[in-house]
Amino acid sequence: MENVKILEVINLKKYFPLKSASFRPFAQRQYLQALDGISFAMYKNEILGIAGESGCGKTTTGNILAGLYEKTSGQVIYKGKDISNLKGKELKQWKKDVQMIFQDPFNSLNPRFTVFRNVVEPLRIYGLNKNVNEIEVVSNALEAVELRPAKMFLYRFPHQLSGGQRQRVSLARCLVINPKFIIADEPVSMLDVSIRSAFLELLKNLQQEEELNVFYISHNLSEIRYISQRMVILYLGKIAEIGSTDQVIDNPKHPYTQKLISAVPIIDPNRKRERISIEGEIPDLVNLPPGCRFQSRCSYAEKKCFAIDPELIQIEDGHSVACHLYSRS
Amino acid sequence: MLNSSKFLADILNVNTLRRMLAGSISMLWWVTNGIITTFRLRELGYQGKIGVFILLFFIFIAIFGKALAPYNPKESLVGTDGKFKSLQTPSLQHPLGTTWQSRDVLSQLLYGCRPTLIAGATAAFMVAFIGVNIGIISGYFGGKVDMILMRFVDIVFGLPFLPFIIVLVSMLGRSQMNVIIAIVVITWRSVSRVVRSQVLTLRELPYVKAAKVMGAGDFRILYLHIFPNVLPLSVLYLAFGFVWAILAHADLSFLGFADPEVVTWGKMIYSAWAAGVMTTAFWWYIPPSICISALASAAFFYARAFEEVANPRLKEQ
Amino acid sequence: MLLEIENLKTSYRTKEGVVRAVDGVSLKLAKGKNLGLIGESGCGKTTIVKSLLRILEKNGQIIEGKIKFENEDLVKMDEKHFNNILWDKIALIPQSSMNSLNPVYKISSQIFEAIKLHRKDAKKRKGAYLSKMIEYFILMGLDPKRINQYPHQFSGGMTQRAAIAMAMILNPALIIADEPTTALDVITQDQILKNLLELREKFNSSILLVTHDISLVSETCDHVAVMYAGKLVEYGNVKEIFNEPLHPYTMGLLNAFPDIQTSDKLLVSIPGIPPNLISPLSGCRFANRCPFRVELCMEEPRFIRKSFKDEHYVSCHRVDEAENLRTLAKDPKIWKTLKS
Amino acid sequence: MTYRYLIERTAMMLLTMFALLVIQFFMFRLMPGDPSASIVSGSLTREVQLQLRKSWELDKPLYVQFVNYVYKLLHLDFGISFFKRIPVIEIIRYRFWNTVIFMLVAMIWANFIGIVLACVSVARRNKTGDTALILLGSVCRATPLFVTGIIVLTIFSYWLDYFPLGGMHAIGVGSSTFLGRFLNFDFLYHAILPIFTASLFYFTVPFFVMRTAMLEYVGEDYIALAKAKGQTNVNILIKHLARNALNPVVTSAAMAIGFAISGQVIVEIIFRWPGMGTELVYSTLRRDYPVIQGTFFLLGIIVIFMNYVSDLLYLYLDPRIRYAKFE
Repeated sequence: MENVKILEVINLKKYFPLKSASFRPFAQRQYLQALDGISFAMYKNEILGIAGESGCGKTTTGNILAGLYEKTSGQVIYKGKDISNLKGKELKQWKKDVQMIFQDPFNSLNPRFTVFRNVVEPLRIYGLNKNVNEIEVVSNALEAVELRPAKMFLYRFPHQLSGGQRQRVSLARCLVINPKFIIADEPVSMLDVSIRSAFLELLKNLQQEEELNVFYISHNLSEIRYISQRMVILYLGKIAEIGSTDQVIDNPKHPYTQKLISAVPIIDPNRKRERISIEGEIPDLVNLPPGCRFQSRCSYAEKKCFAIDPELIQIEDGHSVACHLYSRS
Repeated sequence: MLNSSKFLADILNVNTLRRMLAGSISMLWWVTNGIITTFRLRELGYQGKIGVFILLFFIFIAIFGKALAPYNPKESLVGTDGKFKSLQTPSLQHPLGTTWQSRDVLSQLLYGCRPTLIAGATAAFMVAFIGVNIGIISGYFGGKVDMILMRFVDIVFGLPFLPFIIVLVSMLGRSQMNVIIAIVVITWRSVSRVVRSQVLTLRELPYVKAAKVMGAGDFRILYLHIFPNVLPLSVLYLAFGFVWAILAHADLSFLGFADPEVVTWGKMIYSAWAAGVMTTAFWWYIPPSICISALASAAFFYARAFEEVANPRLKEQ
Repeated sequence: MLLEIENLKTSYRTKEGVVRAVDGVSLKLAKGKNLGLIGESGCGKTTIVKSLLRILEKNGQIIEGKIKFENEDLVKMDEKHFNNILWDKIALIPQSSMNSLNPVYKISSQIFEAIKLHRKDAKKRKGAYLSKMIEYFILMGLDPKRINQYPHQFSGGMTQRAAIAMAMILNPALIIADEPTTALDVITQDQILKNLLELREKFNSSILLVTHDISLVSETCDHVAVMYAGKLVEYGNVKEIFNEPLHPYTMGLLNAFPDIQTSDKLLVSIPGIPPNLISPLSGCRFANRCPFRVELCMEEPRFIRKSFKDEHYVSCHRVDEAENLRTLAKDPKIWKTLKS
Repeated sequence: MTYRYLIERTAMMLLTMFALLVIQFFMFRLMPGDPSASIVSGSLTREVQLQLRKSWELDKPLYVQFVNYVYKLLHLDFGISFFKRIPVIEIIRYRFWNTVIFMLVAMIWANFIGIVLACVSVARRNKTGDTALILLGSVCRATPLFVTGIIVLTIFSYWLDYFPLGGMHAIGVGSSTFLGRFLNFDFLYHAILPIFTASLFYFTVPFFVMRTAMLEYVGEDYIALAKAKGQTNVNILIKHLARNALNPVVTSAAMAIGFAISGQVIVEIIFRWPGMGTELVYSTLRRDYPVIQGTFFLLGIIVIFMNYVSDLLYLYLDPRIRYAKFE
């Protein structure tokens, strides 16, 4: 895959202000540090997976890219410009280029609109439906997501469809204005296991045919391994490890990634998996201790880890990790 | 996530107002649709059907009341023997007897229906229009807008309901329109709070977020995506508004603050009470009392039946 | 035999008609053993749990069948006796513990409510039970200081641990875990299952694990029962079901499950949508989604015992060709060429 | 977390009271028909009118009037009644407590009935008991209070003559001490009928809100878990269902108090109860502005204070607000 950078995220931060519990009017405002400076790049025509436990900031990143949240600081560079100071036509173009699928199939479609009305909405927002036959465009989009025959689904309501079909309609709603980016926020986690791979297959093929870039968010590592070429492991708003899927899963470097992979249950009862035990709860995101965020739960933690926050260091081609075990000093 | 200049520009541009009106017309359509569907919906139960049937009956009287009335309600009738027919018991000539000022009770009753219904309907619709729109805007935009609007609602909640209407009407003058305005100015407050709390949950749903990601404008999302899903609740509170308006109107006319020329049920009961004929002329104040409570109960039944349709969770129990 | 369900039939009355959620299911669970009940949405596994504990919704009703617990039929049992057994001998770990704990009461008072119902001396020996509660909290990896807090002050993982502590507090013989870790992250799920198994070892109680996640069952249970559309399609011990699945649906499920350790496993997807339980098709209910369907499948398959070694039951007409069906089922293309 | 909410809510209450003051000030000043119009009638000569206007300080700029107005209000000086020529506070002080005590007793009693009937109606879901209660509730809610008042008065006073026609005391009975007025049988004897009528109207708000809330919570998971614990149905209904349904009842108190205050005015008129309601209505008819302002302001204060109390009650009832959410 030619590694032409299509999107770059530099030192992205997102702090949510908290109502200060104490009433002192000038009390230093407490912040929930959801994202604390993450940087990564997305290459052309690739599915980038983001994995991590709930509360690690993966959905926040997705929401910032999709424009739902405004970032506190850092940059998101698309076509050489930071998306937050795009104006007018360029902003509209960026809004058209990025679309999003959501986790909850029951609420990701407007219950009062038919499938047709849901899918045609983006066209009507951008006025693209003027000189084109809406029915035809929507039917093609439905056929593209394997909802065949399209006319059978056009005038049905979301509550008449199964979970899998609804997620496909959401995907069709994204494809109808042929975007460059699709942000998928755990699209299959609420679907039955037996029909998940069909949706993942569909997403993979569409990504190849339409030359899309998919930003795949999930807490299920096996899913990420199945669908994405490169992946990022997030822990409490910071990147723990980044690299190609095989590199990260076959020989994980960061202690947290090792723990994450060892905790995934195996389907074959004959093969035993050695469980790395881990103690303690995820620390509170408001007043975080200095140094590495995994220090309270890491068995290799040493003096340095409690003081300095490790940066991302490249340890092999395309595979970098943020842990003092590998820092050169 | 909101800068006030963009918000103000948005709220004043023409297609927002167009959408606001479209929203309200769809609210009206829902009411008429609601009345029609209650006959088709089997499971709406007898409550809904009784409510709608009585409502239609009163609408019929409001329209044809004047034509049906045998006498002029304000004219004191003189009997064949030249004497005023005051306080006559119900007879063939006067099915509901006559009042102390020897006016026919039945025609007063028929005349009284229209002003009450008009007052109730217009007040209910204006209450729903103001309440729902304030609820939606403050629920959706949140932040400063929400804080300002909700503090304003808290202040309006601080005003005593009927005393405020009494003072306002006595200040503005006792015409029928002023009575409606006084009722509307204070009744919208409960609707806005209820609608706002539902919009707060709807705003977090994925299909609203998807619309935002698609680049839809705030007011397009508000009136195309959020408003239709708030409609059942707003129609429910439209019905409640109708009940509150009718009760307030009746109270005002009972206390003597309503339009003196207009004959209303409240005034009939007041004059009976003032004349102190409680134990004797029951035919004078009982029928208007039954009419008021029947009309208000009908609207209330319709609202309760509609609530079950609007709130699926109630249906299964 | 701790628990025996014989030909249980439970259905729900809805506007559209009668939904036969559980249509003749028989299960056995020996004392001290764990049974995994696997099935996807709409297969009736939760309905079995609700029928067992009599917490069916208003429109749900047990039509037929017996649920024998320690040789007493729970269905016919009178209310008072049944309430004594509940939580004392059979306890439930709910799916989403966040909304299964009453938000207005402290965690300790909710646990104590269970104790008061079943232990006459609860009031007198309050101190002893309180220390027992603290002991279970520590066992489940919870900070005992949190015992007097409210459910909304707990994270997802913590409420689930509190729910398990509540379930185990009276050392019940049978623990029913209805999708205990679905809403949790992988690491928390791993810890909770480890704690649950330790506690189970300590009191030799058996677990009925109801879930859609096969990998959980293969790591915690001895026997597995696979359900589809209200019927039991396969029952046997864990190793046998994994190594030699006999029913096409079980094969499909096993091949649809991504495996973290092997990157090149081709994932299968079962086409079609779950069946409508109001008027299910006659014969095998998996027929319309099964790639190996034959004319014979139109008749109702009997639930027959295949291998005598260790009680391996299946209900499929093409059981004898299971050997080559298994190899065929591994290739996703076979599932795509479905005759509609 | 709790005292932060407390301080915020108290500040909000004071702000609302101030807002009531502002609204009331402007409402009376800017309304058509200058407030002193009724006294300064056209027939008086020009300079007498000017002199009177000066004595009512109507000639000073608005903000000066406002500052004086607030200053006087803080000293409970509502000015002199146009009609009775005595300071308004004299009229109102006596009536204020009559209204407050009456409302308090009626509200507490009505909420108690409403909650009990809601439990009964949910316990007997879809049986005759439930539908009967709904019918009763709907009719009571829909009938204007003066109709119920008249009917109750006619039956119990005129025909059966069990209770007095109205008023708060038999003639001649009175007592100097503040509490003495209320804590005697004569007061009770006079108060039963009006309180019964008022509670017939007030109980419907808590009744319907609680019933709907309980029906919604029946499907919640913690109810199923309570049943699984072997809890009896009665305990589930009271300890779990009713207890949780109290939250929405208290949050809907703001609306209920709005109705209660209107009902208060009507009941006082019907039963000739010497409260602020009657004073407001009669002074409005007589266009006696200072008295209207006084009664309106104090009725507003009662409403604002009762909203404040119901919010604090909600704080007590729902732990989710009392304790901040922390991991």
